Amino acid sequence: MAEAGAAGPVHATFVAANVVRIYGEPLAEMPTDLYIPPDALEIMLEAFQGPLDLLLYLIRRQNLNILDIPMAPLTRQYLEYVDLMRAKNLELAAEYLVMAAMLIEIKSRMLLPRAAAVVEEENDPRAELVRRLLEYERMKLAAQKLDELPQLGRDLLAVAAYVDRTTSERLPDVHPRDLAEAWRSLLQRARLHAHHKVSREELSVREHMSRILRQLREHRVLEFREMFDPGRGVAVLVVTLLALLELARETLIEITQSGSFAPIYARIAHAQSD
Amino acid sequence: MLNPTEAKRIIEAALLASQEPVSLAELKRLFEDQIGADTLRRLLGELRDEWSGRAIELVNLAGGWRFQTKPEFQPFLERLNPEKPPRYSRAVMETLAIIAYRQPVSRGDIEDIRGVAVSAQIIQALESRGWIDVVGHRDTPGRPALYATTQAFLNDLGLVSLQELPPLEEVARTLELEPPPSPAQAEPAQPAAG
Amino acid sequence: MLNPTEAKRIIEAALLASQEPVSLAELKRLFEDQIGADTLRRLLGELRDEWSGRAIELVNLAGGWRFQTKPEFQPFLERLNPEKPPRYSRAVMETLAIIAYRQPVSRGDIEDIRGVAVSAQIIQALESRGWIDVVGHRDTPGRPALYATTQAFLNDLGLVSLQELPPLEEVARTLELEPPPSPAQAEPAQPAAG
Repeated sequence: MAEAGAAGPVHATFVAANVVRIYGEPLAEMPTDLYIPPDALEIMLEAFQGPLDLLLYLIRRQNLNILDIPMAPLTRQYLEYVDLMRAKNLELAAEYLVMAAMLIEIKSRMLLPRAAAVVEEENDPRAELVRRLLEYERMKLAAQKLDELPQLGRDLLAVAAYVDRTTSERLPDVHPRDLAEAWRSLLQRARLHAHHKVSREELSVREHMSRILRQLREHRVLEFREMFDPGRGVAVLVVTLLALLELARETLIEITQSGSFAPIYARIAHAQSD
Repeated sequence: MLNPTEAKRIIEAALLASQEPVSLAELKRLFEDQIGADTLRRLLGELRDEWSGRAIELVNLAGGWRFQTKPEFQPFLERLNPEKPPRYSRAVMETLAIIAYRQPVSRGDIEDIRGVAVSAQIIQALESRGWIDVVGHRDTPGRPALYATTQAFLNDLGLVSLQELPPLEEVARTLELEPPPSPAQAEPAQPAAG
Repeated sequence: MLNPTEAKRIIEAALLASQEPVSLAELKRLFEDQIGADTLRRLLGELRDEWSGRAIELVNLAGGWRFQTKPEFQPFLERLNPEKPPRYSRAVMETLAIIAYRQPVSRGDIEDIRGVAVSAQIIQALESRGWIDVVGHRDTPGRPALYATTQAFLNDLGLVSLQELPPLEEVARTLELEPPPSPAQAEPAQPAAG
């Protein structure tokens, strides 16, 4: 039978992990017949996943059609194993005893005379066992195939180029309305009064105050005229003047004129001491 | 607007920088949805071809696209990281197979098929690997948890979907060689039944 | 024996699959010390050149060699994994608001308005962001620095000028602190915040 040959390497593969030794000599393959030396039994049992696995092995080794299991020899062999286990005082998993009972039950039922008309496929006492064996074998082979698939971490690695985040540290985004919100919370907390009210017009003066201070920081001294840009319209001229006056009032700049109609100069207050 | 070569370079960088598969939807986000799915798929195909001669390949998995080393180069790469990940035992792999092919299943279902008790460690090993998770509970006494495989399971085994699992049919066919025994044969077939 | 191209493909795979920089000694182990350091360095140099046109580059760091994304492609990659944008603390935002609306102001002015001390870190955070700078010093004891917002501040907030900042008249009105300003009050009639 073809599948018997196919089943052979299955055992060989899995057993290779725990080497079976007989009289100290490693046993490369599973025994080819049903005789298992007592020394090897314990290790061999560890190689089986349970009674279904052992049963499957026995059936496969005898080149039997799984759908036509001869119950008597199978049951006998199985019970021999159970005896051996008992003789060796091996911890006998309950599952093995259940399986032995099941085999004996099937065997006894098959010995009973039956009326031919009643016997159908599903009444075959072996049917349930066959179904379980088939399903187990299917899953056992599937497990082997799954194990053969290339596995991440074992057979291949995922790549992971380093992502350089240091150069692009994420900075908080600020929306203009966040600023208004911050101001609102300030007001609420401090109950600030009139002088903290800021209008668009005042803001424009304040913006020009900063601009003029920047200019003066760069040039130290500027002639009054240089600070005005008529090209930007009358409104800007007015605001610039207001900014200069405000800066002078806050003594942030000094405005000097040596005489009437002489040029007017603006410089940062006490800039010379810097 | 980016030209296709630039777009490909950016896709390549994004995929090379990500350990997890990157989905088409995520790749679209890379370009603020300015590049359509069809174009992306074409670029990914080109990229895969460009990489074909190397030790790293671009593969399409359940979770999206991922660059990964080719298994045949693993012997070299293992020299860098001598600690090999543990191979899963037969018990773990059989449990995984049952969950993969028969999902959703309870621990009891798995025990029925394997014929032995399934230890909590086995389930736990698969859960902590992220390969299985609880997808529900069966409405029977004790409300046993029902397990199924995850997308990470597919990704880690190089699969796009469960349909790509190795087929089971083959196994079944080799076993159904002969008709079930006829009633007449039932007894004579077992001469040793004493 | 491997030819140089094969060796390069393996080095490339090892570097791309490693999270950490890989040292020359480790790379030698990749080939069981069959390839010398000089040859490895040459191969690494070639590899770096081969990658130069891409969005990922091969760099030599103290700990070894590493593939990393080029900074200019970072904005694309960030779209894939959008980090939650950090937020400035209330203290920073209030300080910025005071500087924006009341500039030029000293740290003392800010403290007067906020009613609490302003830490150096707050000023420093805004300065290093390039949003504020010192535009002068007040002619008072200690000559305190006067802060103003910069062009970068306007650019980053998408404003053409400070006048585009939300007007605060409504704020005052909702708080019923004072009547809405009449058009006649267009002039900055208010005395500066001292």
